[in-house]
Amino acid sequence: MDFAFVVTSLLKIVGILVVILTMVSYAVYAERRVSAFIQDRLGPNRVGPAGVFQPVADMFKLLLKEDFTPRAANTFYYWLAPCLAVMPAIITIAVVPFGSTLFGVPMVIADVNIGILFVFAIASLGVYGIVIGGWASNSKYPFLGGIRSSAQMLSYELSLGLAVIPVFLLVGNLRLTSVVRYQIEHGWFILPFVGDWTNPWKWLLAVPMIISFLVFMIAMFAETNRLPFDLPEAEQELAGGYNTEYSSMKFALYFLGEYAAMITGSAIIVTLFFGGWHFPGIPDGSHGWIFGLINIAVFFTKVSLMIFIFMWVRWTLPRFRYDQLMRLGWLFFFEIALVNIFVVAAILAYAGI
Amino acid sequence: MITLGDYLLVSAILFSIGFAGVMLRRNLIIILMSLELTLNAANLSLVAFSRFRVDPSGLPNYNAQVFVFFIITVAAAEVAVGLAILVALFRARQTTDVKDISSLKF
Amino acid sequence: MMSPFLFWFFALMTLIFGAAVVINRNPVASALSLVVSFLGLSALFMSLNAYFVGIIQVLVYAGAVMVLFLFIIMLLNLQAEEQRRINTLASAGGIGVAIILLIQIAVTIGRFEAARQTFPPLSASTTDDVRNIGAALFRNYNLPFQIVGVLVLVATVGVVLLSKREPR
Amino acid sequence: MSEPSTPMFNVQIDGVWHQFPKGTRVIEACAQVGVFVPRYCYHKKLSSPGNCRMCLIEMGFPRLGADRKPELGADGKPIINWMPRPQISCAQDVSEGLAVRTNSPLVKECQRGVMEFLLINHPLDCPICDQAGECRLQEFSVDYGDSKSRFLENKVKKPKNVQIGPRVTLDDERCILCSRCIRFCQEIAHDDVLGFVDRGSYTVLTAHPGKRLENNYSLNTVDICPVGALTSTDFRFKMRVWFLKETKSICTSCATGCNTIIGSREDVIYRQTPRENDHVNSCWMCDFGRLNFNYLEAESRLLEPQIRSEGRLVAADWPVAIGQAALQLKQFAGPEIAIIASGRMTNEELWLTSQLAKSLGVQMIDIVPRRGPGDDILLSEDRNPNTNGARLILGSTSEPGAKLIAIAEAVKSGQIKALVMLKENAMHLGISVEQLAQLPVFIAMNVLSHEATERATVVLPACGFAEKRGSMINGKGRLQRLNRAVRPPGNACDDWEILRDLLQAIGGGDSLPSIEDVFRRISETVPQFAGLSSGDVGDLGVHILQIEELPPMHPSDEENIEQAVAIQARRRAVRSH
Amino acid sequence: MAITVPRPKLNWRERLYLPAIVAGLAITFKHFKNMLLGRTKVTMQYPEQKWDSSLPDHYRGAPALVRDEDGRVRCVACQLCEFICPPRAIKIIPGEIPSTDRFAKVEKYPEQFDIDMIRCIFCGMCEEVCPEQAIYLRKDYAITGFTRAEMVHHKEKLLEIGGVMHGVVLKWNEKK
Repeated sequence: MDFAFVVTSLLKIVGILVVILTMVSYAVYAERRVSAFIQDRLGPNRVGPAGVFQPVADMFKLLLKEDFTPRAANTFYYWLAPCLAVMPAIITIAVVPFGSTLFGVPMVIADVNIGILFVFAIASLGVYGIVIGGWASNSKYPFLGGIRSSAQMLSYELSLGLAVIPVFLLVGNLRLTSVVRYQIEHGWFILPFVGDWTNPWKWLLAVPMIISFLVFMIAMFAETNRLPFDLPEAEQELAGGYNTEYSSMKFALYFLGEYAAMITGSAIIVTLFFGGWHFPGIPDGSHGWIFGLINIAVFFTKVSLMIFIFMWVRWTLPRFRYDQLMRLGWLFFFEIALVNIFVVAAILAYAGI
Repeated sequence: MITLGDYLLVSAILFSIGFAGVMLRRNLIIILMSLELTLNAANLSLVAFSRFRVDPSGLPNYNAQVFVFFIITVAAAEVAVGLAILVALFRARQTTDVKDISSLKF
Repeated sequence: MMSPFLFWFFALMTLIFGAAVVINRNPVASALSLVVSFLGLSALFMSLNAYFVGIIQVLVYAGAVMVLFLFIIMLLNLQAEEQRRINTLASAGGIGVAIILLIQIAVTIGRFEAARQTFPPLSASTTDDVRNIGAALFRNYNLPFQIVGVLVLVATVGVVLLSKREPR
Repeated sequence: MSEPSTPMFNVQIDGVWHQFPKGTRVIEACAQVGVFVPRYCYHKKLSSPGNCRMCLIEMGFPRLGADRKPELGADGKPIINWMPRPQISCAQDVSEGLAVRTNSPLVKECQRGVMEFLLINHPLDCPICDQAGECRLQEFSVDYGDSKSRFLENKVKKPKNVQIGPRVTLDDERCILCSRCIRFCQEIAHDDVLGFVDRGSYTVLTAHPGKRLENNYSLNTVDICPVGALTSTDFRFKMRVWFLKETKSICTSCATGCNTIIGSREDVIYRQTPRENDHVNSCWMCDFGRLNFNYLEAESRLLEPQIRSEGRLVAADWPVAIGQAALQLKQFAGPEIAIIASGRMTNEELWLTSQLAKSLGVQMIDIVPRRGPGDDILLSEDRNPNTNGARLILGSTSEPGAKLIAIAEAVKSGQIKALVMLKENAMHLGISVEQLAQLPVFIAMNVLSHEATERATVVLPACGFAEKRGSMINGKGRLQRLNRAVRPPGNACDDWEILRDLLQAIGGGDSLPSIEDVFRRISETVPQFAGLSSGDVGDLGVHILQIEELPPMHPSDEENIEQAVAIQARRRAVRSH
Repeated sequence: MAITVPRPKLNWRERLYLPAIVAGLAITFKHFKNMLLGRTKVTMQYPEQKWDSSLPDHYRGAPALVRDEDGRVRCVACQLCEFICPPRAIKIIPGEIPSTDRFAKVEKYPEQFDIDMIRCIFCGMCEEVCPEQAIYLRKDYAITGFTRAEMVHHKEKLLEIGGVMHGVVLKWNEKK
């Protein structure tokens, strides 16, 4: 292992951590503003110009609040759970290429050959934070939230995995950088006909790819516990669900985990379907460091837009009922994703793309 | 350096732990978990052998890894069936203790 | 290959948490120990250049199987076992059998010549082992693969049948 | 039932025939069958002047035919000849064949008219008036009066805020001239000081020239005043009556043991009023007992248990204080210890004290007698409320107080090393402060601190009469109950609990979780209590000692008396065995 | 008895839900966009803007004691408000007016009159029950304090909020 690799990797880790944590706190702020705007309100606008320092105030508030542990709680797991909720979401970002190259250094922390599997594997660990938190609180509503969460994760992970198989059928590689490179050459997966306008197969391919995207995105909503699938924390039914008994920084960690998972999910969606850091007409980082920076900016702009969609959906759709959620996952998304794979495979076989 | 034997030893210890778990514990859930441990001990041996036997192409022998793949699949199916039986049993008997499930028929 | 330090670290993690599965009285604690044990095992797999198997290990075991375990434990609301009087003789017997088994295997490994050798270096990159395993799976082991598929299908049907409540 | 010699009369009330003994007043007859006739001037313990006219009813007799038999109407019932004018029901006794209508249109018209007249000069300032909430004028105005006034002229101005006595304030504007207070002073208190002067609308109530309403029963006029004219200077404008929590209890200022209602709010006692009990106090009580509750909030109230440490009294926890007291007492043998108990303690406390004496082997135990001038109305010469209880439970052969001189001498001579002083002041026995201070062990349980408690080695703050439960035996041998109206301030503790804990710390006595258990133990050990449980005592108490003849029976209390007589008969039978 | 609500039969287009979801998203986005462009601004910037001028007549703000035209505290300490107050926020200690006072006929006045504004629920029952028309719910709503003790309005504060009430029934003139 050469020294330069270690240094650049560390720099990338620190950089991405700072960016993600900042994004998390500002995602909370953005969520409040977006929700307010959708409801014709203003949202937080007092702390600093247009309320931009609200996250800082929130952070201090959460840090200074009383940290309360219920007497009946299982203390060790009660403390462990919030950490488990945050870690997977942040680890996952390691394999996502967030830019082309900068000074010749690839802008991805770990370019592993099993990229998407790594994402799924680590993301699926996120459920432990919620389940253990709900269980260790030793309180009925958090417990119900934990049980719901475990069942929900199991149901939607399948659809999540099946939905991206068409993408990798096309790419022929699980490496996320390969996915991006393929999209640069052949057009984004959400619009596979771009650049090859005359090919009718590419137009036909767009249909399963859009279905694939929709299923993946919806499964991602469920995976990140976002509305309309936020059953584990359904305030109206479960009084806050798994984090009911949490307060202060432990509660904040859950919050952090949820938003970090949302950012990671958005980053993966962008990488898989929207060409990652690529934007037509902008060259990659090998043409100069300024383009490298622009690539990174493009990536995060796309992620931000995706986050906006997450929020937009949250403040539009009502929550699913638990049985509806199960039925949707097992009887609809699972099947449609499965059929989708065969459709894409057939198109690939016949069109020879 | 780490030898093949080290991996095999770890695998053996893991297997013994799982084996002891199956023998000692009375809770069906824990017994199922211990079974998983033994299966994974086998997996470790297989992967170690796979890596040890390098093919002429310069790659590990993937036959063993395919085996591991099958074992994981079958184990997952086994867990699903096992837990389903467990739930059915619990509904009927309100217990998961093997000591309490001693009659042949109920 | 990874350094001996990392190997022993992950090996001990696997073994200690594996033992914790058996020792813990609380089923939830057992399940969580098993998750950690599997994570260590996965790291050992990766140390053997088996990235695909390693990640599948996490994905299937830690991500799905153990969540299912936890779900069942919580659904049935299994509490920590009460301290029953341990049947010393039976326990000693069980542990004894396990230790005897371990000694046997250890002796066998000790007599095994190849066990003392280190792993030979790989001349090709294993970064594409997903493709290689896939090729092996679908070319050489296609029939077993199909059979496993049928098995999983049968298991699914069985689970559905087993967990269905009889309509009253 | 009533004696057979009393003739019974048939009386028809609102269409239903009833039987009443001769001499029953019509208003009482109506009340006995559940028909309430409004009244202001009538009071069942006083004479009937018939001057308020509120109790007007229609009366009549059956029409008699030529054969001197009542004529029957079409429905087979006698036809009543109604008198053309309404009559007052309070001054009329029942007679054979009397018929009464209490809710006919004429009666209602009369009641409305009387109410309107009464309200002409009465100020409409119920928000201010202290009587609001228990004011008869207010109540009857709602029940029988009109909702608005037709009176446009100016009201007559009369003197307000007149101090007619040291404890009573008079507001003449509110007076409706019912004369209850005048008759009370004449007939019950035998102190004829009140009267009406001037005529017509200008009639006012006043004290006779040169006299004041200052007898010991003056506050009873406040109780019987149906409106807010006579008010207690002590209670006036302190608290609205609807806030008061009413607790049935007894007065502990003398051996009579008048039944009372303690009115308290949020642990503050605001007033004490008599409760009707014809065996003890009729409807009255003396001013002395009634106002004797303010000491519970005195500055000198003991709030914390204290133990003497390095010459100073320091606050301590209860277990520490009790443990210290027990430790100190156990240093000495029985003959070196003396207990001065009090006739103000309840039976339960006295029993625990006797157990304490028994387990310590103490012989020197007595209560302090307390005497004052009595009168022949209610106030007793014996000012200890429970002398009889002490006599029974402490089981001494001599009269209470006989051993006190010996105790005092023994303390002075140094023969007594440890003194337990329960709710008394040893200095009254002639023991000086210095002698108390020299005692190695001096345990004082009291409500208020005084010079003697300041010399104590252990101070145990106790409860006053309104803060504890228990039972007492009054001068006539009637067992009555005290109830807790307010919680004790600070860390003060129920006396019986202090004594029980002390008893247990010394090593005697077993667990007594509630005061009912203590009572049960008394009933097991003291023959006069045999067969009684604390539930049997009831609100009105039971006679357990035959000290005097039972007072004359009252019809409403027959059952209680029968019960008491039966219990006594049984007890006599037990004792004769 | 449970009521069964019949579910509407949906055709295949409706069963797809996607058009409905898209329509919903469009609606919310329209609101977002309008708000972003400042078209539908309905939030009032509270401490700077206040709606005091548009408070309705029946607005129930802080309860307060009033004086009559003679400057006398109308309250006679009858304690009816203390009695009726559902959260028991009111505490009154009555006092006696000395006979030398101009209004000695009133006899009684509140020596202490405390309303615990932490407890007050602005129900207006005290105003309704008051026989002397002495307590009114005024339009003050911003009642804040740093301590609990600060949140207890004493008599002086209540009179300051209440001010003088004109045109109510004058009970304590000579006629009565």
